[in-house]
Amino acid sequence: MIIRRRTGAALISPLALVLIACFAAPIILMLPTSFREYLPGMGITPGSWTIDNYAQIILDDYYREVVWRTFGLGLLVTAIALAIGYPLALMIVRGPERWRVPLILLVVFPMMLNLVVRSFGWIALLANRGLLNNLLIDLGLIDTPLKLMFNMTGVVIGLVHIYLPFMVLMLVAAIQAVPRDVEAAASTLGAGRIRSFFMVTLPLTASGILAGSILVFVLTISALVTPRMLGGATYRVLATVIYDEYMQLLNWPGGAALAFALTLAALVIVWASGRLAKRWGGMA
Amino acid sequence: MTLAPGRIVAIIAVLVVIFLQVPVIVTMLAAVSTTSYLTIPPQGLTLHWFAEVLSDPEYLKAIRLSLILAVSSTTLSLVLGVAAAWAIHSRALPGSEAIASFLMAPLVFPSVVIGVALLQYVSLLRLYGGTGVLIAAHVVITVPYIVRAALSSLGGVDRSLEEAARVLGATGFEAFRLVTLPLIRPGLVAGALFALVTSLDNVPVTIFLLAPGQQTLPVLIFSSVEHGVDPGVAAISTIMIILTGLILLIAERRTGFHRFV
Amino acid sequence: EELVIATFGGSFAEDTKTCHIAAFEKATGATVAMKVGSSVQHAAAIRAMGGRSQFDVAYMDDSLATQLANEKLLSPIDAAKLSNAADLIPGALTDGGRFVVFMLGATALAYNPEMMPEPPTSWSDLADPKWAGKIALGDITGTSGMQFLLALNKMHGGTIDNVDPGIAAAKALAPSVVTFYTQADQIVSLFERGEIAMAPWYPDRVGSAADKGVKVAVAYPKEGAVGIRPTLSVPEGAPHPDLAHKFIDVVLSPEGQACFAERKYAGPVNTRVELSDKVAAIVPTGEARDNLWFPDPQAVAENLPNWTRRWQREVTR
Amino acid sequence: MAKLTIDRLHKRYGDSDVVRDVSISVADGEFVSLLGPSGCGKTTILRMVAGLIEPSGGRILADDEDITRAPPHKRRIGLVFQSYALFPHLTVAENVAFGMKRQGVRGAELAGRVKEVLALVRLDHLAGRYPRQMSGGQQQRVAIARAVAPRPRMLLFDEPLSNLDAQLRDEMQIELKRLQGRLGITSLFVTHDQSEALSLSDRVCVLAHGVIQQFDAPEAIYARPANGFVASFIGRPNRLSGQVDATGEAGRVRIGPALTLRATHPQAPVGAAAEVIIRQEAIRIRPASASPQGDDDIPGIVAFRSFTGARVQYVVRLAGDVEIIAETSSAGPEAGLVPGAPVVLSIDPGQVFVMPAATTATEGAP
Amino acid sequence: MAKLTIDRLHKRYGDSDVVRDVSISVADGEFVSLLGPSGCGKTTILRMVAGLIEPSGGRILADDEDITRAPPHKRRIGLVFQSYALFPHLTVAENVAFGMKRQGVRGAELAGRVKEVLALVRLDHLAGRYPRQMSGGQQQRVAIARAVAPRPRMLLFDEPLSNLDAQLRDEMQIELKRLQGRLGITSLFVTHDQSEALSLSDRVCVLAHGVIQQFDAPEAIYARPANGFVASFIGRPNRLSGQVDATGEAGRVRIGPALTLRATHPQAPVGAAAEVIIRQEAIRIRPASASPQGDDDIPGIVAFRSFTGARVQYVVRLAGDVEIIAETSSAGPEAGLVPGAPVVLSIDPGQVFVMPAATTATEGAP
Ligand SMILES: Nc1ncnc2c1ncn2[C@@H]1O[C@H](COP(=O)(O)OP(=O)(O)OP(=O)(O)O)[C@@H](O)[C@H]1O
Ligand SMILES: Nc1ncnc2c1ncn2[C@@H]1O[C@H](COP(=O)(O)OP(=O)(O)OP(=O)(O)O)[C@@H](O)[C@H]1O
Ligand SMILES: [Mg+2]
Ligand SMILES: [Mg+2]
Repeated sequence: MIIRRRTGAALISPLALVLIACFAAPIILMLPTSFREYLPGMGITPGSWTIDNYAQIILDDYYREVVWRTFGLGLLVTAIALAIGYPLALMIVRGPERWRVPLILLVVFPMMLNLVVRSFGWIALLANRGLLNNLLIDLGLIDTPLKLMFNMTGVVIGLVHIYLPFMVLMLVAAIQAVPRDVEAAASTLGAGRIRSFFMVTLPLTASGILAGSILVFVLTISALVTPRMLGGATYRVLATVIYDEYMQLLNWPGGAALAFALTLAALVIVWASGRLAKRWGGMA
Repeated sequence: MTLAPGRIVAIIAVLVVIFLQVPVIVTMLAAVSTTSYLTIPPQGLTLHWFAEVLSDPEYLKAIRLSLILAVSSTTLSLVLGVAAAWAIHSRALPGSEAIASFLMAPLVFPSVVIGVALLQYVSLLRLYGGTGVLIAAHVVITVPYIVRAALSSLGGVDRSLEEAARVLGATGFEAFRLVTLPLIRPGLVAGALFALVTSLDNVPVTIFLLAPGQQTLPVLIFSSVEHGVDPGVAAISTIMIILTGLILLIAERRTGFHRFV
Repeated sequence: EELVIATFGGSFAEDTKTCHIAAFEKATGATVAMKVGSSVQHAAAIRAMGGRSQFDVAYMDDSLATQLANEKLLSPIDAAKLSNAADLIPGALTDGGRFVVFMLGATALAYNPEMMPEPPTSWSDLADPKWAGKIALGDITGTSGMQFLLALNKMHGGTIDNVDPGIAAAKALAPSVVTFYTQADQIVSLFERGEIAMAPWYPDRVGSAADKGVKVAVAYPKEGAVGIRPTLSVPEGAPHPDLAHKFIDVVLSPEGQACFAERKYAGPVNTRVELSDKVAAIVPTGEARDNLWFPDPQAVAENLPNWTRRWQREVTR
Repeated sequence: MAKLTIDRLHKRYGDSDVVRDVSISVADGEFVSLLGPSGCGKTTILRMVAGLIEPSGGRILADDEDITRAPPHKRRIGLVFQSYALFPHLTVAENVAFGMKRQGVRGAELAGRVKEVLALVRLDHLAGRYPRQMSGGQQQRVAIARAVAPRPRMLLFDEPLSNLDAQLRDEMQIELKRLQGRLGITSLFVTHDQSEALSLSDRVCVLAHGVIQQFDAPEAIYARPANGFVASFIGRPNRLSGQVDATGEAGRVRIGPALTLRATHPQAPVGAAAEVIIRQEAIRIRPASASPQGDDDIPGIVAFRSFTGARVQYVVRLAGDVEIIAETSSAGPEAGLVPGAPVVLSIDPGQVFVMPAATTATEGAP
Repeated sequence: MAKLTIDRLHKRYGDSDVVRDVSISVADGEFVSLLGPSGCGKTTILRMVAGLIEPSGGRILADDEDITRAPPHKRRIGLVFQSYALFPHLTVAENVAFGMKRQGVRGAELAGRVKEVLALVRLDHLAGRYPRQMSGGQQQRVAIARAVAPRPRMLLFDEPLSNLDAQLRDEMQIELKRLQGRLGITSLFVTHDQSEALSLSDRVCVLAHGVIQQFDAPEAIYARPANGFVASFIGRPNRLSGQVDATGEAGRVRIGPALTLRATHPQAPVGAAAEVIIRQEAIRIRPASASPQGDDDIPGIVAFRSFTGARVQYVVRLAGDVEIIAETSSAGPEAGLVPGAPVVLSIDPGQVFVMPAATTATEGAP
């Protein structure tokens, strides 16, 4: 009753129009392309239709590997960001008052670092002769440099660094919403600090965890620049494969098919995890 | 006192904050190197690169366009996104859930493909690139953050507050503006931050839609690294970070967003 | 009037301004707007604009240009409008062609002169166990990677239709490779930190990097470097085709070529250009130029997806 | 200021009817209370009148103008929310000023009226505070001030005094009543506290399960409950099960094997199972020794004593282990009885309500 | 189960002392209430005992074991929160089971005890619901059940019945008292409802501004208030300003120009300005015509009548325009007086509390 259906439609339609005109329409124009055949050197063959572009995603074991790797990477980065972001968020909300603003600023700062420049920073730090390896070798902790760059490790470090602030800010909001008295209640009922964290705080922040995780997951599986720069040629993910198909090979039909498949899969995962988390948080 | 995070949490938090700062520090160090290529640790100490960048009209132009794009698309996204989020939140429409999840699509869809598709589309419409198209494209890629942030902060606002305003004689819009909006503002700050960062960092969509002669900062950096980077890019990043820090401090003073972010 | 050129970024754009645009603007009174990007981005954009190009002139690799030419997205170059056409080296402009080669580059061997006082002489030096773990290769998504694969292939007796020997040789090299670089500047930092001794790379980039103080030099392998022919073209539907031809003519002029060679270490395609010694040591001239091998762009365009697929599956997996 | 007519108002959620054809008319300047167990639809009715919930049926008229579909901000009706619903980002004064500003009141007049209304609820010294800096009782008073300030033509109160302590509550009741009398604002008042409802209201409307049970003056409700529900809901009742032995003026009802009570006009036929409702305050208790036993005196033993300040409650065990609660003034001579003491009870037969067994559920839907 | 000793407990926030050197000792199995105006420090004391706030000074002993610094989960003290603090992600049964599970109770025993405790608070039929699906009163009962279930050695209640309606509240009071008696759990009970405090407690501790005013048995508190604050806080007082005319057994106090009251043992010297506190229920009201006037009868006129069900309140105007409130049973013959009727009041001089003018602030810190 607070707003009527007509008002609701009026409110949502500007955004809907923008999205339909500037996102849905161009993307739908691409949809037929994904069912076309691509002849290298000659271009997209007009007239003929095929589902090969989609079929190969499932049939070709290289694509399958990339798909699994991408989603695995998404899960891994999300899990790490959550695992190390939660304590930080907890510290921001529950730590000493005077730390709050500095901590938040320190979380936000790195977001402003240009992606490309940031990647160079990581290369300087993590390469075989980078600062870290040099330090470890000088300290005599290792003999041969650790391979931290141009492989999964590099990509994970880079992506966690980029998306951690997103996760932390979402978690801060969620933890803030947990009533202190509810945690206090757990402790008067005999739950120690750790137990009351796992039995009360964590479930009560489920929706925040979910929101942050979805965001990080979605951003990770569609990340392009960082995997390209820090993963090198040997660690390809869907976004880089799509980029290569589109840009290097001009194989738009194949690239478009991959893009649609990726989006569909991601949305399904997002939707499903939402249901799961709701159940966990007792909100079903 | 009893629920203060334990020592381990504090230690992890400090390590994580350090981890977050490492590339920032590296970049800042690289920006003062006297060498004409990026290197860490810096050799020598100079502010030459800052002067260089700040006197380079290309960079200034790119920064200007980037800021225009970021600010205008974030503002537009805020207006459109908050209105839509309000409608979704009020459940005034059928299928609100579906609409909300559809809004995530621009985040997942590979941005290169969005860029190419948009270019194809505007060419069909004979519009070509340019600031207007760029702003629209940036709205598309930033609005999901705003909608998410707005939806989650709206969820925390007591409905009866808006009702109270209505009963006190406020129209629906007044009630929103005077009561709901101030209450979700801190959440919107976080959403706007995400949007700004996304706009300021975007290459794949932007690069296809720039009109000839137009340049944004990330595209400029991206295309210059293909042909050799100098510490200038580090200098420009340092400038952006410091600028952001100042803006955030002011925003914090004005809205106290840290209480809610 | 405003001529739109889709060119490359960074110092390339700077040098284009100095060497070509200034002269062009002075000669015609028109202005030039640049759209910077990489070959692939320009190619994708031209494809996306589908014959309604907003670019007048596009800079692209020859294989991409060949591909787009096949798709009729580039319009034919009218040699009659180019006063310098006659002075060009053979192969730069074919009759009725849809693009013109404006410089010669190459994939040669870049090396660290401090680590290797003796310059490398052959592609096979990369396989020397002495340098295992100290070499980098380009990924196939970049020109140098693709060309190196073809060079290896040729050295091991393969043909453009059969790259099995090349793939096998690359696969054998893979374990000693620090990284398959995807961005030219990854290589700069690798050389700069002394992480690698040697990598297939472009002489012009080596020249620029060395100028900045990076410890790197170039050597032409005795098997012959692989030639790169960046092209200029006028996309279909370009708004100012005549001005575009005028611009191309400026780029091909002896002054334009010399200026670009001196600044950018671009191998000139105009036979009337005289080079300084410093530049001549880096760009493919004389014997090195004669030794250059140019794979057939048509064949490359047709086979690249296949090679990429095999490379990704067999070499870098 | 205005007459309110609620005409066959109905609200259904899914397939449950929460308010069923309720008709209430409130005269200009009248003060009417809605009384009923939790979940009986009180809040729902108020919210429909305020325009926050759309009725499923029926009409709402203010001064004969049909406002059933009018948007809330056009109704000029004040509402004090059960949960206060104060604006957390505004100070107390800004909260109070909110409604007046919407009416275009500005400057000195605004400041003056804010001050005046805050003085009314004793909060003028806290005008600059934010709601979160105030105790529950203080917040509740701000909510009242905010609703009253714009001088609406009608005021709806949803349990506005529930979080105040006894003294403040008494004071606020008197203030509210004075205010309402002075401004003559038609008022609809929801409370779960009967004595509040009875003392404040011109008329009381007792609801159960969304249906009006009785709508009458307070003393009529108390003295002549229309049905078992009202009888057992108003006052502090003893509820016993029994069987009717005789009807009419000299009715009798048997409770347990060994106890029979007189009850005028039982509402159930002879032999029927009945619910017997006797208010604690309708029972007089005396020490067994004190005075001669009358005909109707019922002997018993004090089982439990409870002191509540002004009153003392006794749980008295009667014949057949029937337990009944009686109360008396703590100032009187009967205040000092100890458990185990033999006592006699006398009960006015007119205050013994006998109803058929099924009609007296007191809890609404859970 | 355990003895609780609070020894010179102190809490300061910044530069305000919220609890000042409070010492309370609660015997094993005793039921003690904390009573006092809003903001006087009641919740703060409970939270310190539970271990949720660190005291600034003083000690807390459970059975002579010093628990001042023990973490809350080691104290075995149950707390019913003012705000319920139910676990929103757990069902009612899971909420109740939480504490028992921490003690290692499992399986059938757990289920049985959950059921038993829920039956106690009349919620066994809602075991599977989530807190948000329940009304305020139901949530409050879950909070009680959850605190009671693990059988702690002590129970702390922070206004546990404030959201229940009269009948449920009465029932729950009786249940709580029974439970506490049966299990013998030492209890500390905070309430703003005096009659609740007086009827439930073995002893009552009246606080103001963080300082104990009186700690005594309920009837002692009521009958012999230690100071003006207690006198005016307990019961429903009339508060008048006057001047002491005579002291001692035959004390007299003058109120306004034309009225003098008898008051045994005024606590102020002759001639001093005094606050005069007279409870409403200590005043007997009769129609002026009804009976012969006695010496101490005070004539007046009914100015206002208010019916609250069991009681009727009268505002009576006395000589010199002094207004005084008197109440009487609605069943008695004095219930029907109308405004304007001449009446006489008689007041027991022992119930007229006369205190020096300054000591009787009733509000705590705002
Ligand atoms: N949105 C809804 N959907 C379904 N049922 C509802 C809804 N809102 C209220 N109800 C039901 O309507 C009934 C009346 O609710 P209402 O809030 O009017 O009760 P109330 O009389 O104000 O009770 P209380 O004294 O507890 O405030 C309740 O049984 C409630 O469960
Ligand atoms: N964190 C705090 N900082 C400063 N003052 C506080 C803080 N917490 C409580 N107070 C003050 O301490 C005093 C006692 O608060 P407490 O909650 O104990 O009151 P209370 O007696 O429980 O009141 P109520 O009946 O309203 O619940 C109040 O005046 C309050 O303003
Ligand atoms: Mg209600
Ligand atoms: Mg309290």
